[in-house]
Amino acid sequence: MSALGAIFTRELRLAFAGGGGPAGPAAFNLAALALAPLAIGPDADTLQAAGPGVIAFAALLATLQPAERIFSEDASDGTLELYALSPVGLALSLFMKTLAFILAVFWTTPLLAFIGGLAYGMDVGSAFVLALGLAFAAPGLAFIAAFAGALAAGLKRAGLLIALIAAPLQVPLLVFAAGAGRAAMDGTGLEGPNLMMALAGSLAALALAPFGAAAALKARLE
Amino acid sequence: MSALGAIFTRELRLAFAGGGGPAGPAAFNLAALALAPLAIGPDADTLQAAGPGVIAFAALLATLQPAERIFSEDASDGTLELYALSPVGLALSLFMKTLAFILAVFWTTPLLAFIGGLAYGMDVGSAFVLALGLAFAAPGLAFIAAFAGALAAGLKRAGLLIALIAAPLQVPLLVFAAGAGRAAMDGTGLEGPNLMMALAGSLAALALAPFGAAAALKARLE
Amino acid sequence: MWSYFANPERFDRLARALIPWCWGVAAVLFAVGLPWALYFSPGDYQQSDTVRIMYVHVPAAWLAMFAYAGLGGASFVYFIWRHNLADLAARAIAPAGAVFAFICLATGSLWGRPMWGAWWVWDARLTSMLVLFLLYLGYMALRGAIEDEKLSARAGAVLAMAGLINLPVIKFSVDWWNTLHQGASVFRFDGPTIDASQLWPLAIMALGFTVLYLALVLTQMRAMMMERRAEALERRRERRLELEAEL
Amino acid sequence: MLTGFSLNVEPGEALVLLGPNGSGKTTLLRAMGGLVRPVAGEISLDPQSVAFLGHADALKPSETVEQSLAFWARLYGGDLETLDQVMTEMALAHLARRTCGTLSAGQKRRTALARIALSNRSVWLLDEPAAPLDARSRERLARLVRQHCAAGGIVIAATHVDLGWAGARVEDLRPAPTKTAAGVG
Amino acid sequence: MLTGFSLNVEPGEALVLLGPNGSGKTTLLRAMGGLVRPVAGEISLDPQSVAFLGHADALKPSETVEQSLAFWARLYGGDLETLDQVMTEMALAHLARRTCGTLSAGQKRRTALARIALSNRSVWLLDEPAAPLDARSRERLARLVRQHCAAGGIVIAATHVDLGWAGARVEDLRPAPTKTAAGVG
Ligand code: HEM
Ligand SMILES: Nc1ncnc2c1ncn2[C@@H]1O[C@H](COP(=O)(O)OP(=O)(O)OP(=O)(O)O)[C@@H](O)[C@H]1O
Ligand SMILES: Nc1ncnc2c1ncn2[C@@H]1O[C@H](COP(=O)(O)OP(=O)(O)OP(=O)(O)O)[C@@H](O)[C@H]1O
Ligand SMILES: [Mg+2]
Ligand SMILES: [Mg+2]
Repeated sequence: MSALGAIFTRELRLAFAGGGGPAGPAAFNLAALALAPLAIGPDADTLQAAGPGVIAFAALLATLQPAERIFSEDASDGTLELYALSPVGLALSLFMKTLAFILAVFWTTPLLAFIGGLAYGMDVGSAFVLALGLAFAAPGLAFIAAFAGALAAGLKRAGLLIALIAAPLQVPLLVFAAGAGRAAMDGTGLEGPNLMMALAGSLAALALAPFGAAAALKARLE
Repeated sequence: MSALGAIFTRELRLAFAGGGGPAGPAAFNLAALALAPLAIGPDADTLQAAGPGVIAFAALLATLQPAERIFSEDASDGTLELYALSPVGLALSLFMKTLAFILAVFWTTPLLAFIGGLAYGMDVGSAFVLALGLAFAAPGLAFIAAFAGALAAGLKRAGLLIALIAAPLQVPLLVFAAGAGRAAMDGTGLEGPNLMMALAGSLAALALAPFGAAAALKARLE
Repeated sequence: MWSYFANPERFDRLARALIPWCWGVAAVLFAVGLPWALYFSPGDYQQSDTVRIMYVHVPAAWLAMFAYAGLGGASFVYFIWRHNLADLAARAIAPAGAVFAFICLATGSLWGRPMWGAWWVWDARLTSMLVLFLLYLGYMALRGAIEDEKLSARAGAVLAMAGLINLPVIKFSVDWWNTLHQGASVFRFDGPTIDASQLWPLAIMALGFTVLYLALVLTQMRAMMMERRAEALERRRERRLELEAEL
Repeated sequence: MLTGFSLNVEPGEALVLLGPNGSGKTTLLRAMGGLVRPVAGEISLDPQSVAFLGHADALKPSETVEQSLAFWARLYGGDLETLDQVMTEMALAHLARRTCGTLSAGQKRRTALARIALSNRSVWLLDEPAAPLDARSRERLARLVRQHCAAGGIVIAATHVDLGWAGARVEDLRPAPTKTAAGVG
Repeated sequence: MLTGFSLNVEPGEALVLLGPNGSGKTTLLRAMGGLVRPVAGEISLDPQSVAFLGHADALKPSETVEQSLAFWARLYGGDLETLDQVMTEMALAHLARRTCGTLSAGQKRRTALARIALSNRSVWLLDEPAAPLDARSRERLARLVRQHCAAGGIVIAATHVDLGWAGARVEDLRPAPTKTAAGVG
């Protein structure tokens, strides 16, 4: 097994063993989906109209929650130094780590979006489009959250900093994912472009965020 | 100055110096308010109908964010032991600490609710009622979050645990605060009872949560 | 050129010379521009006197965006060349930019009430300005949260540059978002074609805001430099006391 | 963990706990402070007479050395008049206005020890008090302990390094297969 | 912080850094590992030849001792064949399947040292390697260091406790008012 593979499998194992895998964020996502109607009120039309937005918003919030932990532990327990001095280097190590983390933790997001869509009164087709949109957007959202997590690693109130830093950067992905679901629901025929844009945004985040994260953490080491 | 006063002023100082006072949660609250319409879409009617709910929900989320930090730092750096062995004892120390923290951090919540209400298209009167509802509910929401924070202090994924523990307990406060705003907006005349219930719930949380938190942290020490 | 001004001494001399001028020129420009804009310029035939908000609102909007470009640029310079002055500039620019963004939001919302009957509309332009304001807040929060100065500078630079990349993206995506929803009551601003009688005061106000911005940033930078020097003195005092304790 | 152990400490006594890694020193000290319940056995020591120093220093990065010491002294009913004197004794006077986040490992430990000295408590429980300290600071600690014992106090410290406490009783913990009963009075 | 300092270490040499608290040992070690940029001066040492042990042990509470050691050995290109042998040398064999979160302070440090021994790097930078170790574990560490130096490796350690490394060079850091230039080769 290559060094990259070793990092990947180890971080996968740590994400499941130490953090419980997808259980935490999924539960948070579910809680957000359950609370929102209580806040918004029981009116069915309002709920349906707000549905795709609320679901995409809940998914975004769920990516913010674990972001604090991704790197702050490594920063405080000295693991970061070990990765930085390893032959693989910091940037690649963190890329593999983040990839493993996201795979372990966020594979439930589209599932929850589909179920949530049905619960909020969307038809099966639109709920599926929404779920697809979030399947495309979730990795990007999570990578941006990880970037913010790298910037805030080990700081006080890291959770808040992360939200504040990541939210503006996540806006486009949020807009497109929710837009795809809403377009399908309203029959405007614009779900295709929205899905494409979500995918493109996600790929861009995937390509750029690890370097940002590595730069931020390297700054911390120096 | 009494010992209790000393704890209060110290924790106030720490909340402002180390954590930036209300800046973090306020910014988070603002970000949540700004992102939700991006997800929900620009339709003015939907936004207005969902407004009070989204605003109360954003306030709730803002109380969850710092909850993790309230005690986990004290747990890991040994401060908890010192408070436990002090003449004041753990429960009272934590009560003062939480009070100081909430005062330092959450005084902006009603302000943001008012501004948010206007931004979501509520009239000035209803926005004011909503802000009043959150002024009543916020201390209770924050105390419940602090209790959850105590239970999760120092654990992995504490943020998620907190959300899961606190969210169900916070539901009544959320419903009444949002309900007051919605009642004022819809002219149902039910804002009075809703406000009273929010206040009552908040006071109950204020009376009960500190003991729960102290018990949880004491269990952790042993 | 960078290394020429990167010398703190030289910059300090330059700044000390410039700062009074900046404040003075800004004061003169406002003394001319404000009465002209708020009193002497004609009201609009559609918007009557509310149009006067424009003379504050539009320059503030421009400067908020201009300042973010400055923040990103200074951060880039710091990140590549590690000139401390660039970091100082970035730290000084952020609050100024945030204030301009806030002024733009506040005046826009005051203007929106009479014009659209709502304090706020979730329109592309407004939302992107709000996101810009959030970027400023995030930057300042991050800087404030990191105690170590060098660390804070580097992390802040990374964030500011990331936000820079995202700035046009926000614009585009929000355009997308708008055009996607025909059903929405999207506000269309077919504003008054600007007439010379309005253009002049607007130009003067914009210039005034720009010079004010310069004055704010330079003053702030000098203040921070002096703070740094005071800290260095404190360190030296500490060392002396420590050596004395050793003896 | 720790079994077959009985301990009786008299006022004025300093006790050094030795023992190999994993022999249960940390666990014992925490039990004596009432911070963990002993698995078996009993501990007769009022937690209100204890000043405890664990592995962690309990310093807040944003607080200055002086602020931190003054706060804990006030909370524990210590004598604020002696603050300056204790800071000088622990060579902290020149760091009084530094925030704790910027201190080196040994400087942090010295601050934590000054807090103990200002606590006005009779029983000091110290877990590895000297590990990051240099020779001079260890002397300072030894002087502090000597003064405390001379005033009738009790000091119990777990350590692997030589503390250089003349006259201290040494207790070596080694696992043995009987019941725990630690009493301090 | 640290000024007027020049250092040259030959292969096969063990160097012990002494110096009062706050004299800059931690800072110097981190600079040698390329983990901080020196304020002034230069360091000629390839980070890819360094194995670093800081104040923290870099252990994950949920990982077992064996999993952790195996992972880092693989990442650093160490010899997995010697894993069992190194664990025995550091008295970790009986803890191999314990999760790191349940270890005592000294047991954690031993695990971190075993990781260094398995790293296949020639320069070992150790910050306070022995503070929480008991006497036997210190001997084990000294043996490890002796073997490494005999094989042409370099060991640089900052410490306040006596490491008992026979034949090691000792360098005392004390502030002096000139420029830094540390070269290791
Ligand atoms: C809170 C609400 C508002 C915000 C955040 C806002 C934001 C902005 C921004 C960012 C610009 C600069 C655009 C650019 O130069 O590219 C701008 C320009 C402008 N705004 Fe607003 N605006 C708001 C409300 C209004 C209202 C209510 C009006 C009038 C009905 C208005 C009229 C204008 C005009 C005339 C310009 C100049 C356009 C030009 O460059 O030709 N704004 N605003
Ligand atoms: N949660 C746990 N589960 C299982 N064993 C534990 C747990 N916590 C501690 N131990 C074990 O209990 C024993 C005593 O631990 P303790 O920390 O008290 O030792 P110590 O004497 O302080 O050692 P050191 O000198 O290394 O600090 C050790 O063998 C340790 O591995
Ligand atoms: N962020 C900082 N700001 C100001 N001074 C600092 C900062 N970090 C460290 N120092 C100071 O730099 C000096 C060197 O610190 P360093 O941690 O390298 O010392 P050390 O030799 O490792 O000490 P110890 O033996 O106590 O671990 C100390 O005086 C410390 O207070
Ligand atoms: Mg121990
Ligand atoms: Mg050190």
